[in-house]
Amino acid sequence: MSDDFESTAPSPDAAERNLRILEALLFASAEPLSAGELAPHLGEGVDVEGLLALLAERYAGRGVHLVRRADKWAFRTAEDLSFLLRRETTDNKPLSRAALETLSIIAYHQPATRSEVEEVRGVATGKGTLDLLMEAGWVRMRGRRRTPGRPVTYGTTEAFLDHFGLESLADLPGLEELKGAGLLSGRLPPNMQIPLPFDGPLRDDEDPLDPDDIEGQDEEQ
Amino acid sequence: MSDDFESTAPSPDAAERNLRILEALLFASAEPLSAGELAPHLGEGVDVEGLLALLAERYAGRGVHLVRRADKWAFRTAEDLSFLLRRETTDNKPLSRAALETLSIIAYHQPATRSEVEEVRGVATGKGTLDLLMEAGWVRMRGRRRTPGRPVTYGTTEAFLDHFGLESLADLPGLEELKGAGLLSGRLPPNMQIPLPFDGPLRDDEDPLDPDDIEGQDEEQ
Amino acid sequence: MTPDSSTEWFEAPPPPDDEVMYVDVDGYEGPLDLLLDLARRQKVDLAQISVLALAEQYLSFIETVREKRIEIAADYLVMAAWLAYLKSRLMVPQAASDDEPTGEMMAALLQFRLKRLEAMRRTAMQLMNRPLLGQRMFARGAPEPITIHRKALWEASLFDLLRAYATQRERGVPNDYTPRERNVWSLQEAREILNRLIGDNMDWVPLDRYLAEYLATPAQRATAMASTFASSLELVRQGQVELRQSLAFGPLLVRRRKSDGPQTGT
Repeated sequence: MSDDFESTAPSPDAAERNLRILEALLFASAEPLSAGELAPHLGEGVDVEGLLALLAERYAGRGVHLVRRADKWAFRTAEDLSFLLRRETTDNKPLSRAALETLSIIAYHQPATRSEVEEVRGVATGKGTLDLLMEAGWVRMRGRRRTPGRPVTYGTTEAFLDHFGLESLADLPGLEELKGAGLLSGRLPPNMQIPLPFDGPLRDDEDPLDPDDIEGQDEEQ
Repeated sequence: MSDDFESTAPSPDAAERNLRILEALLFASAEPLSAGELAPHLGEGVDVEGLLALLAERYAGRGVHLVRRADKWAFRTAEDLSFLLRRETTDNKPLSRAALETLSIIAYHQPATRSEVEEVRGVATGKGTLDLLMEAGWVRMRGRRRTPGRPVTYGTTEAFLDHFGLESLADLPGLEELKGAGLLSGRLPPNMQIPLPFDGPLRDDEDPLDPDDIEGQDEEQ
Repeated sequence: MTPDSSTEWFEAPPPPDDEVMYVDVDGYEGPLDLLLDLARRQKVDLAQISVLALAEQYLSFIETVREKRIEIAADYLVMAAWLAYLKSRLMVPQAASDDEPTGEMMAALLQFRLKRLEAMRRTAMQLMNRPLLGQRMFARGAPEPITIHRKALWEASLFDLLRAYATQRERGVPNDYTPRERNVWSLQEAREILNRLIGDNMDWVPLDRYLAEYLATPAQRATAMASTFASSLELVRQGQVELRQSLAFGPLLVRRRKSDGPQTGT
């Protein structure tokens, strides 16, 4: 195998070869893939992120784009061609208003507990609504808040970003505006630090989920 | 007549636009699409086949190819990269006692026929056991013994030596060493011998394999 | 924060005439929802609403509902109590020593909650208007799945191999076990032999001498000696023979006993 020659100094050929491999892997997968998942297929010490950025650039004007979803990448049809592809989504039941509001509150206020969601909506949230959002794969249990009762904290998933065409939570519509208006906080805090939605690892005030919690929500992980 | 020129020779922009549309449609479709199915999404009087051929050409060197299946078209991973979509998982399994015994007899008594193996083991050896050893790459068919029935002779491979850390068959311990290692009890008839195994070229009493034998055992060679 | 883009949300209970309130709690998702609807009827930015007017409208709405004996969730009554308190705080001047929240603070909190709920409804709408995957943006329609080839990696050590071979070779050794034929004299046999040998000999004769013929082979010696000795003791007990040994390990002498009884023997 002549791979040894190519690995150290990335020749243009090696870069092309790696781009082809990335193309093939990302095309083949319906789900976004992370640089970490892609790297093993390339040579040693290859700058995967750099190659992905290059590939995204190459596809920028095409009918199919390479898009980023959190730390993962996927090919998706270009947004401007959606008129061609818009499908009659007869089987897609639209989300109920309650579910939609709950999803939105979790997205903008995450990590959020159920009672925090209820506080914003001013009404009790049925267990069914959260279950439905978790089943859709858009909401996940993150951990448990370090407060009395140790309530479960909820957050959004990568599938949420993918479904709504967001690169990251920073792309949530109107985020800056909401932050400026102080509407992302739980309480009325005119001069306190306004939190931003956060879907990273557990925060200081969050504990990991109990083993019992995790059972049955593997799909979402 | 100038109108005709405009309509028949599409502007580069229009062609690019149509290529983008084809790209998106073919990418998103679950099934290969024919020119007829694609045409309605493009402008009037567009040469769909021509565009498809152009698109196929553009993807020719990429990780994904536009391929024709009968009269339909689809994106498919480039043939030479199909290995990317195969995962080899290796399960470590201990060799069964039967396989281990068969292997050891072949190792010491090679070239050995199946019936010779059975004679030493005192029990019939399933075809599966030999297949397994050949699949593992440790045993190969050497030739056919020049005796009635022309039974196949088996021997060990280089991979066998490699796996068991032997430089050659001469490293297989002899009678005295086996005794010394406590693997043989002292109560053995004085005339018992450990044969000298042989994995060199065919012996005088061996014929080459028949052409039919060789088929399907390329991995072992 | 202009509420123009989210009109659909508020069409659910169609805004009726301000004076004639629809009495329909089913159209609302909780008291905050109802309050938001009432606030929107003031047709001003939520920041400009009169909280006092809002509280009054809510309270009169609840009053109407109760007059008509319509079942209403406790939430609505809790909110009504809170708003009644808010109203009193707003109308009665604050006492200096009062450490309860001021009416203005309570009004600001209500405004905040209404604005936040409205904002969340708007963002939910905006999310749904994004190019949704599977509706306006598409993943690969025919993903090419990764096929997994299970390959067994067989494990065996050289030691396993050698032991397997050694065990088999041992097993293969023709293990012809012929148990040594041991000539054991039974006591019965020994007695018969002894009786025959001694016959009617009344002289002292060493026992060995009688047995000389039998003791020729070392294999038989031990058993012959043991059995005849035991038998001789038995014969002595029966009074048929006499034994004599003059010193330890000396020759054991035997003779027929003179007896009156019938003699056994062949």
